Amino acid sequence: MTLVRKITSLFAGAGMLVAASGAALAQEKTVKVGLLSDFSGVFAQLAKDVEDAWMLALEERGGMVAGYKVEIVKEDSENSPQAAVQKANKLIKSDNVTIFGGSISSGVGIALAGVADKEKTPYVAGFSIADALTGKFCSPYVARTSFSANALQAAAGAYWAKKGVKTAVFMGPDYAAGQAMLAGFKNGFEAAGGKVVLEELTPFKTTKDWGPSLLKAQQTGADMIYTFYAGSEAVQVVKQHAAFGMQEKMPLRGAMWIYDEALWDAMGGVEIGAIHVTNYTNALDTEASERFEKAFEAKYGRLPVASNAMGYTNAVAIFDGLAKAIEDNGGNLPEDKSKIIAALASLKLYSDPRGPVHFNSSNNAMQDELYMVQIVKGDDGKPHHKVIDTLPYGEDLPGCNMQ
Amino acid sequence: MTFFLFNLLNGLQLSMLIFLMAIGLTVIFGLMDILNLAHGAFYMAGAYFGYVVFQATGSFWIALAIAPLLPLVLGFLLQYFVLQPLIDRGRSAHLDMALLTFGLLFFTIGLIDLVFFETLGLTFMSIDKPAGLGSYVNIGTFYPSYRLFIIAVGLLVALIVWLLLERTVVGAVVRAGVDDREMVRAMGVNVYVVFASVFALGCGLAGLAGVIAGAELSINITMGVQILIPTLVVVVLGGLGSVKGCFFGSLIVGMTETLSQAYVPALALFATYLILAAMLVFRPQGFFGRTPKSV
Amino acid sequence: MENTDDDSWHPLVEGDESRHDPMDRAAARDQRRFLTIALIGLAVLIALPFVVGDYYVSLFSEILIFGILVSGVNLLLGYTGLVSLGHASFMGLGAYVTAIAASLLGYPVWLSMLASILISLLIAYGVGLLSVRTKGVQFLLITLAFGQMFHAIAEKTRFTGGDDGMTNIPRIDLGFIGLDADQDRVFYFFVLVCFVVAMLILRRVVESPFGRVLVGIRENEKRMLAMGYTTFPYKALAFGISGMLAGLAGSLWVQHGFFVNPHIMTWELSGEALLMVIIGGSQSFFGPVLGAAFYVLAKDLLSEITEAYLMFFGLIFVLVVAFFQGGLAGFASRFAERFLNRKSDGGEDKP
Amino acid sequence: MSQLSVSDISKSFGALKVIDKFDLDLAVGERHAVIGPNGAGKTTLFNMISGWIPPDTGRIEVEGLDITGRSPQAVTQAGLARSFQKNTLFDGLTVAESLRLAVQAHSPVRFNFLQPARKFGGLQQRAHEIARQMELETVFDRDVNTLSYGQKRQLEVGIALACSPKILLLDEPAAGTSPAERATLVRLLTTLPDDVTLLLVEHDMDVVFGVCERITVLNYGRVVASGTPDEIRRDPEVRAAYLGESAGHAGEAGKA
Repeated sequence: MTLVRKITSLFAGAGMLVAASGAALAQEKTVKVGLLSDFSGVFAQLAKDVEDAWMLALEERGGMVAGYKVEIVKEDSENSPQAAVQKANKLIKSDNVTIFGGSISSGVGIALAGVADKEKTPYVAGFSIADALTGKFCSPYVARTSFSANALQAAAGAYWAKKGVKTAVFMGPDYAAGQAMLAGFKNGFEAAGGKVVLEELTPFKTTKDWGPSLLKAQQTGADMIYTFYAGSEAVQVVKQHAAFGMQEKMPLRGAMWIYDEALWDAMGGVEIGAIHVTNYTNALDTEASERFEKAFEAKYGRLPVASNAMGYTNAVAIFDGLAKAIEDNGGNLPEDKSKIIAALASLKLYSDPRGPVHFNSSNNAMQDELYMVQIVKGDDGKPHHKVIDTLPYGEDLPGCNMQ
Repeated sequence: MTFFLFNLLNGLQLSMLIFLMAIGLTVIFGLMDILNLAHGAFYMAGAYFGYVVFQATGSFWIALAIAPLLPLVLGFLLQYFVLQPLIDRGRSAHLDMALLTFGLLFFTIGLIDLVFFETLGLTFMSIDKPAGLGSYVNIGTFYPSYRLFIIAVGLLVALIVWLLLERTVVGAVVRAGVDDREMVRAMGVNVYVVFASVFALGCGLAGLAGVIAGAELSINITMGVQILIPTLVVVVLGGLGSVKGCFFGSLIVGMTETLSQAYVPALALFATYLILAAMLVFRPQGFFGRTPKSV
Repeated sequence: MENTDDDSWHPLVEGDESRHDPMDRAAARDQRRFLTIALIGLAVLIALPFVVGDYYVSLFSEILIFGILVSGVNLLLGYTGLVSLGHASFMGLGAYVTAIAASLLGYPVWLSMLASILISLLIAYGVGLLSVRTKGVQFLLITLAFGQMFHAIAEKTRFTGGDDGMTNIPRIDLGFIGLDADQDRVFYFFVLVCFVVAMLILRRVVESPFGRVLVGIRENEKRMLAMGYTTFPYKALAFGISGMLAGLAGSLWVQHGFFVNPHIMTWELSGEALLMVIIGGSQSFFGPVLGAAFYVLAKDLLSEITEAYLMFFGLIFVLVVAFFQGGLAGFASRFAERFLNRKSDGGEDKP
Repeated sequence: MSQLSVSDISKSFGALKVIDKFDLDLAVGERHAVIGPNGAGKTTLFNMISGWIPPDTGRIEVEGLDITGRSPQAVTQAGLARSFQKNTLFDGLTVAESLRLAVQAHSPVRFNFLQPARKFGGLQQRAHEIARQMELETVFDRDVNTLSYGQKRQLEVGIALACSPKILLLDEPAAGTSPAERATLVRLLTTLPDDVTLLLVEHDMDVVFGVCERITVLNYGRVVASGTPDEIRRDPEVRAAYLGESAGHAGEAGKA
């Protein structure tokens, strides 16, 4: 199937003449949507989660938006900006997608924002949380359905300071996202009276041993360690933190990635009592989240996790944004594709599983709902999430200057 | 002061893990002139197979005992049936074998990705530490007992390798071969079996390192490449083919990585490479390498 | 020892310096062969964008860019016998210089490109001076070490966005001939021009007395020393030229994707460049380009089927190293010879 | 002034004294052989003179120019070229290419990297001359690895000769050759240009006595005797130390 598509697209240039004459014959109107995500590499699991959620959202809409049949074209950005740019070009130029989304990595997200702006094709980031994406690199063709690094971590920082935590060590990978998370946490934590006593950034992807960093953290005698690690790095930090016997003395806190459900097995069982901040958990009991949970479980036979919810909102925003743009344009896709992003950004997603979320019109960035979650032992003896608090969304960093 | 001592322990732990990898690589190079870049693949094979055995039996110790056998056997087959025949057919051992095993590393990574992730849907795996080693001991501060175990295994392997090489007939053959490859042929030993066995043992040790690391770190697709680079650095620092150099090279790399991370984090990314580059510029044969024979 | 009709070869005939030397039949034959392949290849490359779809135009731009990179890598690997695992860092260097000069400092892109070429030549030459004192495995590792250090610097540099990198980098301004390089077909032809120029320069280099010295070093460096060659500066300059081509490729790459970040400097890309060279054929001038084309196109096809395409490349690579040392180019030339020999009883060629 | 002057050089590897206070003076055009049993230090001596191993003490001069401790390439550029006991050739190249490289090493165009080498026809002609001189004309365009062993030995000498040396050091050129190949070799060596000084290490007495006018005998790193072939043949110490059985045989060969 796909091979046939490749080969026909190889000769699309020559084929265009033929296609033009035959175009009038097409009865059904279709709109192509690109799902470009990190299906291989360290974020492969997250990308799969996003894809599952997309398919659910599409199914709920009967595969249609505003009279157009939706065709999803899936591509792998390999957790590499280079590959992402190449695949985005393919989606835009070979597959002629109207809009694309789903990305995970922040680096990929920023690269894609550049392509979207250049090619004037809408792009909706699903998981790429770099502040710059809706700051310095914002564009009328770019929107984001995830929180920004600063907003999440500033909110979490403020929360912990107010809870009486006076000193904290920040640990994270030494690359853009880690630095952004550190800055965000520090903003919120120190504004609310806390003090970051050690900023420990470890070489990204090359660190094999967190022992030196954990020892350094111990030296400070801080009240807690706040971290931003994901995937295999998260597994190793959590395991080593426990192995150094620090769980009692200096608890490890962070955002959802550090205690991601997908990592629990690899951690050799997650620590009961661990607390982290998130924008979704299947322990939420709002009407919208219950509905999403049931629908997801019916389709996949398991409970959704945060990355599923992120992917779901991403897909809903794209599909409903498309529908709105088509309806506003009298039943046809608008020529000017920035109108799609404008339509999307005007959506009010009051019944999103994550809570009542909406876009900030000045930079097309979603303003999220945030929850503090604790891992508890459920009645079945297995670990579960429990919402222990809700907290106000922090602020996106300024820097967007959209013309 | 204790901070420094515990950092030394951490450094020693990392050194020993790297040593388990590097010792095989350097002896293989010394004896057969093969730079086995697929060594990282054997490390992965040990870790992934260890995970499978662990899942099946629930025992760390059984995994530790059985899993290294897979890379051991694969290593023997690879050397005996693929690499050696190619060398005999006139392929330059030095360059072609490095390239070939490099391809093999890519192949293994792809294969593992296909089987474990694309087919089985497993991304992050880990082997549970055995009871007794899963916790920490109080030696001034809490220190993970498993790290002490790694240090012990590393030192033990170093001792065994040393005894094997210095005190056994096979060891004498291998030592002679590292010094002068032609001499082994002249000794009337079945060189190919010796070669393949040494190759296999090296791969088995890499697999052992994989299982051990699988319980301390996490088992994932990038682990092989991640460990390969410091291992290569060790082998070059110590001098290609030098066992003593390998041991001290491991200490240098492990300590550099640990101490730079503890004291000068800004340099952590560079430190090892700086040492490597400086050494190659000023002493290309390594700290314990023989000075290249004249001409 | 048959005579071809146009070369009236005899040892006693005086060398005629205005033409190519009549005695040097191998060089003449090689030159004919080069021109034939080059002209056919060029015709195909010019016709291509009129036949294939938009996406493939941009994919072929990529092939040409990688073609420049791997031809440079092959100057070391195939001609000099040195395996470098650090060339991605020179590509990255070229990319960053163009990005910084054009995007941050606002210089015109053509000037930024020149800067990329010069700076990567100089830095690669410097790295070469330090690296070529070693050979074999040590050389492989020292180039890796330098590459990793460059990568670390790129990661740590804040004004280039660290790991995020830089985006919205402009392409060359071709307004003076009324063209817009933002259109992919136009940009493709610009890349093609750069590619042709790079290949012509490289051809000159490998054909020159200097190039012959490199081959001698590959075959037997000890003998070269005994002949009186100080081989060190030759190798360092070869490294410099090779790094310069990588820099040019990087400068084009950043314009192609409007984007650069430190991932372009990872040693994995250096490794992929080696894959391309070996699969294409390191013993042949155009082999690496063929390898780049194969790699990019096959990856594009394979990635439709599985994300684990590395497995296939690993396997192909192993087979080529083990059994088909000539690579794709060796295959093609053997095929062509059989075909030509059947038509006319021509002399045998050495690949 | 002598062409090559070696004075008082010594070399030890560890406790082993390989060369002990060796002296040698070669006049222009002299044909000189160094003989001695295996392990006498001949190859070490050669490696020192040609720059591959620095001597511990002593001094080596080419036409009065001190080359002690200089690199092999510098020594060759000073006019002293050597061949190797074990074939050290370019297996992947043709005879023509090999010889041309040697010629080019002593031409100012060697670092030219932007003009095609074929423009410099002189290199090719000189290479061909050498090939003719070494009787390699018929295999001029053949790959080196397709040559017979004897032809490879001829090429060994040819490459050294193509460096246009004032002094030619040949390290056992006849090693491993057949009697017929040896005869060819003797013929070629006797026709070397008169102004080329020749220093030869050789086991085969047919070659030594056939080519050389002076002989130095080395044993355990020390000069045992030095003189004309006749003197050497008669020298009782040499007979005892080295020539032994083969003395008579060599003597006959010398007369033949």
